[in-house]
Amino acid sequence: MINKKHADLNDAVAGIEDGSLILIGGFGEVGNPTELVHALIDQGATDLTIVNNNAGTGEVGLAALLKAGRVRKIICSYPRTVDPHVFNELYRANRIELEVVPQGTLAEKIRAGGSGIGGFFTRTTTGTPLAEGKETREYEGETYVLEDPIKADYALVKCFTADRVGNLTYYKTARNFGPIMCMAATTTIVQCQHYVEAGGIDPEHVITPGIFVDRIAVVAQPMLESQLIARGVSYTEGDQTKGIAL
Amino acid sequence: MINKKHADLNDAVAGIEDGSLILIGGFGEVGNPTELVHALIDQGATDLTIVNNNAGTGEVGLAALLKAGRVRKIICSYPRTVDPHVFNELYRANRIELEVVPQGTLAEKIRAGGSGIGGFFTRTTTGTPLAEGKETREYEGETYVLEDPIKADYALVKCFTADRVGNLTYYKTARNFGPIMCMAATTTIVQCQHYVEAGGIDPEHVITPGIFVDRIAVVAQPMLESQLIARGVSYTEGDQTKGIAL
Amino acid sequence: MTGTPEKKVGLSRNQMAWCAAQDIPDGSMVNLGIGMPEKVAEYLPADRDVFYHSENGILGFGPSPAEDSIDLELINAGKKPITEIAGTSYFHHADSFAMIRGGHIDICFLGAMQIAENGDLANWSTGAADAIPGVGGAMDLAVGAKSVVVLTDHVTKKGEPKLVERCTYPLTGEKCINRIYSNLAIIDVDANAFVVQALAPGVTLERVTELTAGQVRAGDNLHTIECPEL
Amino acid sequence: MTGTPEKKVGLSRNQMAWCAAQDIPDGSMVNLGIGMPEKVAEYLPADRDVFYHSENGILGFGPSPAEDSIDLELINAGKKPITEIAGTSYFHHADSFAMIRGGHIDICFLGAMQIAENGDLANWSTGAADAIPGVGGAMDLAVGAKSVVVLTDHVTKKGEPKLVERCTYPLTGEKCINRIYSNLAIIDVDANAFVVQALAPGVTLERVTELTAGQVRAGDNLHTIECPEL
Repeated sequence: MINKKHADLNDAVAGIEDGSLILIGGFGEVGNPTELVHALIDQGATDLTIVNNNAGTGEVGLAALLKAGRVRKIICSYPRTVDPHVFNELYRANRIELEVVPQGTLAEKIRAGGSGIGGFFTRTTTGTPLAEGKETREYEGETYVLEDPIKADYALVKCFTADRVGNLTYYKTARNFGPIMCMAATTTIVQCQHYVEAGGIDPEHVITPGIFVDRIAVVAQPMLESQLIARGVSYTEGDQTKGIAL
Repeated sequence: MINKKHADLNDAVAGIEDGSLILIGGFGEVGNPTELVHALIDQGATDLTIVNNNAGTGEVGLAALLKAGRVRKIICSYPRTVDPHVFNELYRANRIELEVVPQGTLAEKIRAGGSGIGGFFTRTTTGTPLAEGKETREYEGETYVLEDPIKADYALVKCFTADRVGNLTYYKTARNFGPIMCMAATTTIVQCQHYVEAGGIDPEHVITPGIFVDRIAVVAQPMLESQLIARGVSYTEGDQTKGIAL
Repeated sequence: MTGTPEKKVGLSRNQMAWCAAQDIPDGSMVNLGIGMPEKVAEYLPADRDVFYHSENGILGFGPSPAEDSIDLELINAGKKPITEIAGTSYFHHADSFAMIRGGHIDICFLGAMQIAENGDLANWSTGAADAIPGVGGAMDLAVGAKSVVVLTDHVTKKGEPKLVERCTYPLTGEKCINRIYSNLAIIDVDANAFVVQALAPGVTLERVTELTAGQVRAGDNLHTIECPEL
Repeated sequence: MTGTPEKKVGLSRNQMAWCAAQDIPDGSMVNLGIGMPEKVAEYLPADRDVFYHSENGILGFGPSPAEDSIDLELINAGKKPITEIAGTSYFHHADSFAMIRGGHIDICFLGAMQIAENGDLANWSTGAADAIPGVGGAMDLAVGAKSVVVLTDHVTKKGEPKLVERCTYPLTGEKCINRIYSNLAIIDVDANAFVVQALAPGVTLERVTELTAGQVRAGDNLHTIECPEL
């Protein structure tokens, strides 16, 4: 029987290899799979390339992963969000590589990766430094830039409700990158707030069909980064098992 | 106040110009906006290019539009569906142009057209006659073919529920091409089975956001082609107002 | 190779579908093509939990409904009525073919007119001048599914080989076929040969070779198919 | 052009937002950028039904909620809390930017560091060697929205022109700006000139020309802005 639910967060992130390319959902703090990222810190994989819209806040979630020295490169649209001091320090010390991609192109590259599209032309970045060195082509008198897809080893995504076969729904603007990141990874790992039996989500209301999901861990009361930061949390390896951050 | 609901089908299709490129939803008979197509026959636009997965059945809906001599060219993945005699006769008499596009490429071309993508590479058709003359490129050792987007003047789409501002839901496998066709037309015209006030569709359950929809006509009891054919209907101009096909 | 008409030998169409069904791993996402492949679901072993995908926009569906509970707007790619199951989801065509092209479908079953020893598939057109072309989703499935499997009679109604050195009909996809279930044998396509893994009862490797127009060799574990009467 | 610091003249920031709001047609789909553009919604005339789009995945939203009804997971692109209205819809990032790039957004309001007389926009980076780059959705909005409108002070804090002959900062988009609401004037960008359509009370065309580093000309119907105290 198909059953994608794993025993816990640690089980769900087991086996992530050093050097992996990992998509992490979220826009600002909304939709970030913070508990999965903490489990990834404990799991120990390093030399990672991370795709996220931002580059982490405070010293929790993605910022904590950066602080733990696990990230070689980050691909994002906007690293300067609320309190990005961990990223800033690593970047200024040349200890992390940064690739800035416009937000819509980032989304489209991920969607292309998940959809078997080899590359696509977009007007976005034409005439800007981000188009330098890229192939271009004219469509209807406008210059378009060729962009490659992003295909990942893993995706870490936060959803609202998941069923046994991996069908997902999201909560309001926390949907953001979740559905497309689920599509673009060899192994997609989600944390859900609510877990239901197959059939517990109306087939018309499924946002991510189960085919795009591999592993599910239940986090019934996920925390937002701002809530952790307000409690003074600075996540370091093993805190999760000590119950500090959860 | 935004109000996309039109008085009736005729009002909804008013102004469609000769020579237009029109997307028509549906897979087989499911999801076909048959009543809108009949209104288009009465409206009179001709020299049309039609995009639909198939090429019409019997002498109703799209087949009736073909029979009325209004279609210069059809772009589809599979013209040979149930009883395609109208298309077959026109095609054999060289009175209609046919462009066959694989179903997934057809969907992706429409999605690209609606998404501001200039062109995309796909492995589909590599090594086949449908790739002849098309530019190719290697990705990870595989050959991909460059495909252009489809941008349309009009889309005719059948949905289940529509609200005042154009948010839509669909019914089961009648969703098929609807959501992407709504995206890819300058003017998107939908027929809905149920019409509700704004807010009548849960924001999490909206499939097509209202931004992609321009005009709505209510057809509370739409007919499937097979039902019309079983009644012996062969639609000709003006039947609608005579109450024959509706 | 022979053009002589002969009595049908080997597996029945139901038995071919049964053989294919036995080899579907538990938990697979499976696209069933139109025609003979649709039979495969009927013979899926009870211990397998498999989700069927249909390219018109549904994942997870059950068999045809009873006559009195048909929903005409709930159909598969063969335009036949199907049913919802626990875990069904609906989606639009672009997402459906993202599943296919993006490599998310584990197995797809297709019919074939010709399969070449390098894995090329022809199944959409004879290339005849007066034929009305139509390809549907076959080209997307051929390149996209992780494993592309053909169910086919080994020879045409006229007795001509369908397994050939090079396809003469227009291609559906290049080097895309992984496995063939014919009425004579179960055959893997391995770069440049048809590798016979199992033979229908009463069928010899020599007979398969005779009825095949490309390179044939025996698999390491060549055996006879054990299959119920169907 | 002058570098002399002077008392703030012309419109207040609230008045600039008010002016921009008066010109939004009924029924528009509007993307409000982060910062000053967020103020525009506050001054929308009561007779206009406008849907706001935020690129993080929502169409149709209302103002900030009361402190006690904030939902931290319902935010706009500026990461500020917003509210649902009748007709709200949610969607993922690829669909959200399909709306933007696909030309479905009628108007977007952006901030600017420099605007060139040909419509080029620079608003994401000074190009300084030690700056940490970050672009967000601005480049997509610049190419995608049907009308791209800038709200900006006419000169920098140091008194340097922001409306220039050619941008010296790295571009956000080429020839993309249609209109500018500055504290001094409402200006259309017409191929190769800044066309002044309306002047803030007490501001002359000569003064605008002086504080602009590109071609300036008067529109056919140049008039003085009538705007409430805000």
